[in-house]
Amino acid sequence: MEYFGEQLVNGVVMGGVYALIALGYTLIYGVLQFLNLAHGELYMMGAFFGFFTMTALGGPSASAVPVAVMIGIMFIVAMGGGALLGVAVERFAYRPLRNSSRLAPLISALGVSLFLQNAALLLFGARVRLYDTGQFIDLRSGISIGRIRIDPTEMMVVIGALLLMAGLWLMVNRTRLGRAMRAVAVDQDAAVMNGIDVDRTVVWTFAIASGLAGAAGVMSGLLLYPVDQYMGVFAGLKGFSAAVLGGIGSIPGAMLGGFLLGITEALVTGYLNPTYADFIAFLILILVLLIRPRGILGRPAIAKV
Amino acid sequence: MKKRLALGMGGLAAFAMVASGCAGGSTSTESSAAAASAPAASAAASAPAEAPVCGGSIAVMAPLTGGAASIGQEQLNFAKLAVDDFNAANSSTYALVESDTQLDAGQASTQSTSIVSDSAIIGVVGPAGSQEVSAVGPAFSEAGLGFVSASATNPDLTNGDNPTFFRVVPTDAVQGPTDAEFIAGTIGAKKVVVIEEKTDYGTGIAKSVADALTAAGVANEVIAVPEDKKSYDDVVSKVGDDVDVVFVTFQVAAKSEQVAQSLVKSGKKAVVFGSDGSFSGDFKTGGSYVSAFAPDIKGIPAAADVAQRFSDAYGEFGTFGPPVYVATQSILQAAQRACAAGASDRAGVLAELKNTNIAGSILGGDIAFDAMGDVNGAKFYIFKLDESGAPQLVQ
Amino acid sequence: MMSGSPESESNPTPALELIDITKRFGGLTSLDALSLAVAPSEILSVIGPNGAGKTTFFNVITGVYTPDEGDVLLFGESIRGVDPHKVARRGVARTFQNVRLFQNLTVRENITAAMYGRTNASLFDIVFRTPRARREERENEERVLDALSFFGTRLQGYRLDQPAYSLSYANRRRLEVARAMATGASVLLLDEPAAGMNPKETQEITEIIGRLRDERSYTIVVIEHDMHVVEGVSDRVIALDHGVKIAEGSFEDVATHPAVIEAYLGRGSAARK
Amino acid sequence: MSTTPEDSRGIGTDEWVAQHGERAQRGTGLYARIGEAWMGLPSLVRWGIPLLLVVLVPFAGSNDYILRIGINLGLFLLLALGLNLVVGYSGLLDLGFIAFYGFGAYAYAALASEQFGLHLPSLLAIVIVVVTTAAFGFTLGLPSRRLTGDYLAIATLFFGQMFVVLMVSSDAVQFPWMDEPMDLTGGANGISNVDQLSVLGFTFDSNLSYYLLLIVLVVLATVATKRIHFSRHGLAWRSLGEDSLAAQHMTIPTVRLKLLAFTLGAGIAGLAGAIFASVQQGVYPSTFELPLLITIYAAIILGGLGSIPGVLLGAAIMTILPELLRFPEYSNWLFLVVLILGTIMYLKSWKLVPAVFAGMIAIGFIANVIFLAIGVPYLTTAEWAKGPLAPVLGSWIFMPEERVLIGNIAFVALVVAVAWMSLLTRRTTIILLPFVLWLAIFTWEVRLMLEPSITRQLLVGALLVVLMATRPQGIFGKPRVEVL
Repeated sequence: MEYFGEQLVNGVVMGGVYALIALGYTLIYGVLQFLNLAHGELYMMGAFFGFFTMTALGGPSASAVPVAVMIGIMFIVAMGGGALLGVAVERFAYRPLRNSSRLAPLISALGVSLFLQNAALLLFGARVRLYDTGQFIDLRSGISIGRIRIDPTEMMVVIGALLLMAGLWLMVNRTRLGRAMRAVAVDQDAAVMNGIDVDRTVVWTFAIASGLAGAAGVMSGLLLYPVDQYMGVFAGLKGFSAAVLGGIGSIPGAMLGGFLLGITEALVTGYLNPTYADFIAFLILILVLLIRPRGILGRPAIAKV
Repeated sequence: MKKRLALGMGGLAAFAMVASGCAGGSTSTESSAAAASAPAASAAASAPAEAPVCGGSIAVMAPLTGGAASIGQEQLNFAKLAVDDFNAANSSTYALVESDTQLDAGQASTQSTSIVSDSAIIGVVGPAGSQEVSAVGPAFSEAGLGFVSASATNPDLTNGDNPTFFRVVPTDAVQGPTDAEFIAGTIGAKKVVVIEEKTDYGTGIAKSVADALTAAGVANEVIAVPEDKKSYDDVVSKVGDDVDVVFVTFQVAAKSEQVAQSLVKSGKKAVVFGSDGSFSGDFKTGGSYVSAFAPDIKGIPAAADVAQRFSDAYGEFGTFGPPVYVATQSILQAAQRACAAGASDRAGVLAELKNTNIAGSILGGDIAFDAMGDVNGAKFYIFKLDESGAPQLVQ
Repeated sequence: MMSGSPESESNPTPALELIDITKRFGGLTSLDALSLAVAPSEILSVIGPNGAGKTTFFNVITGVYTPDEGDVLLFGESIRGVDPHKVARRGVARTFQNVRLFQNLTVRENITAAMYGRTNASLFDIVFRTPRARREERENEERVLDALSFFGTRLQGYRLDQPAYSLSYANRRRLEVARAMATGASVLLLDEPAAGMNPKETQEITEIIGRLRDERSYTIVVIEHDMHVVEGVSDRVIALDHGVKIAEGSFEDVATHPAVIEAYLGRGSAARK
Repeated sequence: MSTTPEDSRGIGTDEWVAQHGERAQRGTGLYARIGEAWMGLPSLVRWGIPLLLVVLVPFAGSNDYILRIGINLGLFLLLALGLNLVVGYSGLLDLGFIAFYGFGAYAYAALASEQFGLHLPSLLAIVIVVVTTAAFGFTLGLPSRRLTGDYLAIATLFFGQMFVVLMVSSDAVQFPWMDEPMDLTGGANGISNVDQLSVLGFTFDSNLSYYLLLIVLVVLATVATKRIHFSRHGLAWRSLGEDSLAAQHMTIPTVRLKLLAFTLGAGIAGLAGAIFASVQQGVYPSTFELPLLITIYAAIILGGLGSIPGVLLGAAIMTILPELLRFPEYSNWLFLVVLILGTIMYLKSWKLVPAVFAGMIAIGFIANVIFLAIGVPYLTTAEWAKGPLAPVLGSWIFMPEERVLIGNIAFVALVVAVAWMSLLTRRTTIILLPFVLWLAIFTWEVRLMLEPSITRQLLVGALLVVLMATRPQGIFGKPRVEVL
């Protein structure tokens, strides 16, 4: 039972990271019905921004400011940088394609991914960077229940993910911007007629989603240490799977999907074989889609004849 | 109007031509990054007597972009350094040609035809992965083109199928037993977990270690993990409290560090033992072990200078780079000898490659190949990481 | 040139017959024990306020929905729960309320596509251009022109090779009818064929519907809001409200039926009180 | 019957509107005129000329590399034509397509190598491979009965991922009835020493033989696709891609046709996979990952979805361009030509073009003076520039000693400048253009030239974005209307 608890914690923690990435996918899909396949690259960039902020502040071991402040600044820089980059990508790669076929932005997104990965390679070099969280956070502190340990970074990831999700939910459901987003999601033309600036709403959507990706990048850096140019590819795939599993377009769905995916992986790793973790996770996804084609919390499509 | 149009077009085309011509020229002087200066090479090949300056192109096949770029870029930079050093010392004009394979055998196979078709190329450094070596083997042996890998360690590659293949690193068949013997003997482990990363590198070494451990009577369990796994907490949870050593076969040292930190965090007694892929500054948890096919090159007098200059120019490096320096050297020296003998074509270089003898290489010993293309007297060294993470030679 | 009422004709088997059809969506009963019969070469109009279940009625016939209770007979044979494409092959073709053409296919291709069920060339025939494939190609070509000739020159000439999306709205409606004809069906279900047309075009489509029956003996069921059309084409009219048939008979009978007036206006006026 | 439809035709506004699309497409200028002249030729000539050129390649001073690129292109074309049936026609976003290619390759390798000691005759092996791959495609197509659009895409994407995972990890499969785990796929090492094709005593053992084989196969596939395009099946596929519900009501058995598309597409991919395994004499799992899928999709979308010449051209671009960019001398050319042509196309004015380029040249010299004045250390011309223009080029492009650092700054500045410029009015953009052009060339020379492999990927990425932004429907694609 303790072993099960241990693996559950592992799964929930990794699920938090997936969920944060999934939120970005879901937000953009919810508003524009479009898969931003370059989202993983923004997460990668966020992780790098966080890393370089940390280095600029004196590195992991000799920080010029208190650790909490340093982490705060890392998050702010990564989220801000991610948001700016996301807005630029939207402006450049997606806006010209907003009314074209559904496949065009997909290819454009792949072009953006390729460009961002290699720009990172050019600018940052190929070397894998390490966050070295152990240098400034005592990983042996935190909560322990029997053998199950939850270290501070793990708590931070899970709580941070939940807070960001709650904030996002409130933003979408309780603010003017959120109303505008929902309006654009339903009908862009009608939104325009009701005085909503669609471009502005889309820009904000991208800014928020990409900011979340940046935050996820820093979190995964703190949690997992290594950061490289291609970390976005697989993380993006996982986040995207999580969003689909939960029901793409649904904010609680993204969260649920992320945690489910993380837990599935941890349990398959724990009880079966890690090589099959992805295989089984994907199998479950396909089965869920076959039973509920719009994901667990997704609303069924209304077929109008 | 039409006339102006034509004039404008003509002028621009001329500008484009001139500019790109000049720009093209600018690259070929960059001996490292640049394309081959083919005329020089063919001149050297056809008339060695009149042209005392030897030269030619050497292709570097490595994952320069894509998921393994951290390995490939390091390898490329070491090759650049080797060529620059050699040209400076011998006033030769050898140049490198980049060949990006992304660690994909399919791309490597296509690129092998490109390399074969470029007659200026007299030798190849790489490719990096064992499956890539299998994929390029047929084309290179048909063309009689020698290729020296600095990281392909699958023992099967030197079974005679690839007569023009050489490698400067020992195979898994050397590393596995060495590490297993140390784990069983010096560490005295009773129970070992082997984490096998599902890559051609990881699979080979894991199998060889596990077999050797079993032979030595040490209980062991192999846990296979996919290459793109991000978190290892769930794998570490599987490691029992009675396990003494976790042997890891990652290509990227940072992952070994992840496992080590995770073990520390969960308070398990097991220590991490990394295969040579983990020999890098990124793996630094005190008390861990790591094996390498060379003594730490920073501690070797012959290598200290190279290591220093590399760090100055390109920054930190790990385990896959330094052997490339030696691999490149072996081709350069072979080419130079072939050139002196008046046979600086592929056949000449290949013949001389077999006579390779680099005394006091930066890997610590002398480098020479046996009849199958494996490096002679291959030996593995084992390090223990001290509290600051610095490797201390223990065997 | 109105044909007699169906009852007077001595054809025992109706072209289309619904027996006690009930269709529910969750708690909502969209069709409630609906029974009706359409005689061959009859034009039946279905009217009713929005949400009366008219489109559901079409969807039940064409196999999009399987009714919860009751049966649908086509020339005496049940087509209940049969897949839409099989229903279409057995002779029921339809148009859609919100025109559903194959937008990026040309006019010619739109019509040829609908002949899938009438042709048999296999992929082998097509790739190797066997005599069968060539023969079918020629036949298709003739059928396309035949179906289009019904609409005059509007859809002919250069328009044949224009994508459907470039057509005017009225032409799209016409093309949809032509496409339905091309399936080889004998029963046409037209869902608001005159919606969005100007009076002149409405007049024209009314005539075309009449000619479809007179010249080609189609059995036609029309859903329509435009009472001019209903009056102009119908042999018989039924009125639906909340899935229940509230009136049936000639246009005059139904139009003046108190239940129908109430369904259209009553609740409105009641609300105003 | 007084008003015949002819009488009620009214004035020709309807016609004018209807022809608008055609007129807009027809276009004007040299490009369109060449296009029209080309389309005026008989189709045998139009298809024959490129075919002749392609056949002549190996006999006109070519080498194994060019043939190998040709082989890759041929395999790619087969894949693209197969995928076109599924995506271009039927509108089924099948992101697991590469799995069929991989499956075909692995199946062939299993049947014709030492892996299981089987060395089946090539024809038999290929038949088995195609049939099993087609069956696999049928199975994968089953979810398409329930899933549509993005959700089908996602489910198939996961299938594709599962395939790679399975291939990598099936090197030690423990069957309950066996004592030892069995190696099915060679794991990460793949299967090498796969037999080459051998048909009727002729062994395909050279790049030339495969090149010619693929030409034959691609021609056959193209002719077949062309015939299918306007046939009842082609139309049925295309209508279900347009509107599968309406298609159903038009006698089209959509489920069966979807499955048929999946099956046929998979069969073609399986054939391509088998040939690939035989060309390479080995199969390795890393080949069948996402990058290949991306390239194939880029090919069919870039050329214009559903258009046969578009598919062919798209595949050619995606195969040949990245290879050309491997050579610094070509990528240099391409960069400058694209830069200059792009500028001319943007300016659309013969007065502005010389002004802008003159400005660009002036800025170079000015920047050089400024850099010198503030004392940035630099490399001498002799150290980096060659050729007749070296002295001029040396004083036009300032080559700092810190190439990497300053080049990185220039790269970021360039990206920011281009992004920023897209927000400005045309007038301001034109004023800024000389500076940005100079910055682009400066960045290229100072930084990008140092890293040809990374630059290659950067250019491919940028090109995809730019091409999609300028022609979202693809090069040969017609503007389309989409109904969601």
